[in-house]
Amino acid sequence: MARIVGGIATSHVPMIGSAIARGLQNEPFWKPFFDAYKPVHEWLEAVRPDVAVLIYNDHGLNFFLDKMPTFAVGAAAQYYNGDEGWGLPVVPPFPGYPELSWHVAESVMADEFDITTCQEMLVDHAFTIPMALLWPGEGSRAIRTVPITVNHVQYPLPSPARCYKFGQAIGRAIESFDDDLRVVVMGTGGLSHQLDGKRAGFINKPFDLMCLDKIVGDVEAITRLSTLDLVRQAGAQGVEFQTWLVMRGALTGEVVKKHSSYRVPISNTAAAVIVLENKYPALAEIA
Amino acid sequence: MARIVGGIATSHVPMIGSAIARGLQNEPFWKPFFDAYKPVHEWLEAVRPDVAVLIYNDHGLNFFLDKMPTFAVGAAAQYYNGDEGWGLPVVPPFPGYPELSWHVAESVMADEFDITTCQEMLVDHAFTIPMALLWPGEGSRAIRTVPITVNHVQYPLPSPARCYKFGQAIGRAIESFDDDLRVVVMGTGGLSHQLDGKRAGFINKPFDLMCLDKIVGDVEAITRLSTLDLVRQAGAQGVEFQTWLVMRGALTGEVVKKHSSYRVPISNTAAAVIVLENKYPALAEIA
Amino acid sequence: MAPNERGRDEIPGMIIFDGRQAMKGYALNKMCFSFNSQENREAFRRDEDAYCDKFSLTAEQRRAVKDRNVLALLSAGGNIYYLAKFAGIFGLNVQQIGAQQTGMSEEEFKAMLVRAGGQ
Amino acid sequence: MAPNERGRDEIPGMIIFDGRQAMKGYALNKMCFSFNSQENREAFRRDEDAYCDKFSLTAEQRRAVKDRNVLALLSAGGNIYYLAKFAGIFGLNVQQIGAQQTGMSEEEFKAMLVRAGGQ
Ligand SMILES: [Fe+3]
Ligand SMILES: [Fe+3]
Repeated sequence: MARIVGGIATSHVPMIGSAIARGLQNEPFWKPFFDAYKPVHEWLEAVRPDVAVLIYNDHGLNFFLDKMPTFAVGAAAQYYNGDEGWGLPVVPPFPGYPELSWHVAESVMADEFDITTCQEMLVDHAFTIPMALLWPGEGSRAIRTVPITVNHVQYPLPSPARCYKFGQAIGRAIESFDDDLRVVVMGTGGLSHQLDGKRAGFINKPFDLMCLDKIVGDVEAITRLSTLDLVRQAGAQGVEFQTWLVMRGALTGEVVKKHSSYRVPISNTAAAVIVLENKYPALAEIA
Repeated sequence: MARIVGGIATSHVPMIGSAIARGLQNEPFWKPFFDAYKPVHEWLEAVRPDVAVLIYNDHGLNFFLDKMPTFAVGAAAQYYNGDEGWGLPVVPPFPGYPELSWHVAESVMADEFDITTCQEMLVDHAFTIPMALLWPGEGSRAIRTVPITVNHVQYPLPSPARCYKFGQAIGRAIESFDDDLRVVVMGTGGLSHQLDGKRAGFINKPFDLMCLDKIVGDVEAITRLSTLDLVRQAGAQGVEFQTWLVMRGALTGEVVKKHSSYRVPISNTAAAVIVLENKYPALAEIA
Repeated sequence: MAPNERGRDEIPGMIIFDGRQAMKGYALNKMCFSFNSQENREAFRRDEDAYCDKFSLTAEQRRAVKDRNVLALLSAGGNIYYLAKFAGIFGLNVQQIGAQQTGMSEEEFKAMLVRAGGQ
Repeated sequence: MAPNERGRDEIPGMIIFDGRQAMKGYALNKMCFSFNSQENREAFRRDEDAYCDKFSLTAEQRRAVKDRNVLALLSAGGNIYYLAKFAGIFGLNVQQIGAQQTGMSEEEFKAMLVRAGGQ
């Protein structure tokens, strides 16, 4: 049976992608940021996941307003990156795991989530940058992936509570997959930031720190909020925190925080990363 | 406030479309079939709907497997028909009602249905033929429409129970729309038929007659079934009956059957039409 | 296995188009979906092999396409809704497709449907 | 009004991109979405007016496009995720876009972000 070894959430700011593309990881501005991922690499080496189920929001690469799904599940053998229009270099494709994708699709549909399935899906920076951060270099193509998107472009968006429940359904789906696999669940985006309007540049550090705290042991404090509460508190693009809620929903009730880091600003954004481990007595058994 | 005046479900067999295109309505084979729609026209003249919310399944015109939504809500000002590849003439576009579409989208999302919104949407024969049957000639462009699709192409499909609940959410959505409107809800497809495999040509008249009966006063007898039960009993394409369940869900608990007709075969299909009226004391008030 | 998947292989004479078929048939279905366009139907008619190359069909799919064999197309992962567009190129209607799949003549197939109406 | 719609107009300095904006902005957003392709970005650069014609932009949208005015583009129904692709044509990054919208210099805008981190 598949086991979820834990969850990771990380920001996916495009500027991180260009820093990687230009090899700036050791420049004074960037070094502390990239160093914060070293404990994540160590954790990943310890838990050795076979698959990453990666929840993110598409920023207008794969989806347009003609067909805008609330939740979409990728079901392809390969996921290609594409030109997003503002200069980030296109990276090579990532291997998928269509059998697991279809199992997740079947299972969450049985749980009454009305997903869109995608047998082709271009993955944007919100997928590729977290992959590059967690598995620098070749490593990010040695792990198989299931990309899952949450709509943050066109309102109505799903509520934080619905996102969390979707995560719970994904968790049940993964853990009922027959193959012996170690799965890491990822959420990407956030924390507080706003790109559009006179409110551009909005950041809310106290709210972010509250979220980083509550996501560990009191997630209902956040799922109680409405989408609009999130916009108010975290900025228009701060709603990306919903991908963190999906990730968190996929974990068991109790988790251990293994690592977290918070840094403001990276580009316009409060950047953060967190590693949560499922409290599994079973983890040792599949070691 | 908008009021649902009732619901209509009808088959959408392509051959009906070519009969209309070729003007065969009075030919011996077709006359009884088309005559069965006269009571429907009379009912429509009596209730005078302003809007049709039309639930159907796309047959590979608007959606492909790269982005296959479980439930999609059209939100365009115009809906164009398109070439489906096997010879049905392309008909002129239908006027939409984007304000109502967005209201439905907001409302069903608040009820935890994870829809896909479509600001462009090609409507196929499952939309155009029922429109032509109900409003022959120019009439079908005098009424505004909200097309809503249910996936019947790629499994997992939604269950009959989920479809019925989706209909209930659509009903609540319509009835909470601020404008004074009379709305007819339509479901299109079915009844029993199967196009693919050695089982092609499968028809189950007793099951169809049961459905035509139970949809009026005992819909739970059908929503209890699984999707696979529907396939077994009604054939692979008989699952289109799910669009009838969405329509029925949008009506109030109690309905009156105003008309129904059943005819086998039209092409490979058991063709049927039914008119259900909501038991509204309020109907007279908005007359 | 999710509860909704149980029993899918147990209905005789048909294949449920789920993920297993989808994985097998994507190239074929993508080609057939392209036949919504007149231009593409003509391109196929002009040079069938080149058109199949463009979509990287498997050997099994090419064979089934060449043979216009609906059952073989289905077992190679084809979905009936997209295959209908392929059949449209040859002007085949659903009765003719039904007859081919059931091994009946078109008249026999139609007669079977008429009998079903008289149950 | 559905419960999730309440209060959307009450957050100062921003527009929630819901159906109202979507209805207004479809042509503009469709044009901006097309800028995912290098070829289309070049076509726009070559003949801006012809490119706007192709997507039937409204007069308000054309004005905002001509002025590279992000606030005006937003109020004409533009969605920030698609507008970012338009901004990409001119090599504008999100700080420069932020500075333009808030009426700050780029340095002032960046300093504001740094201050937010020290809260
Ligand atoms: Fe983002
Ligand atoms: Fe149909």
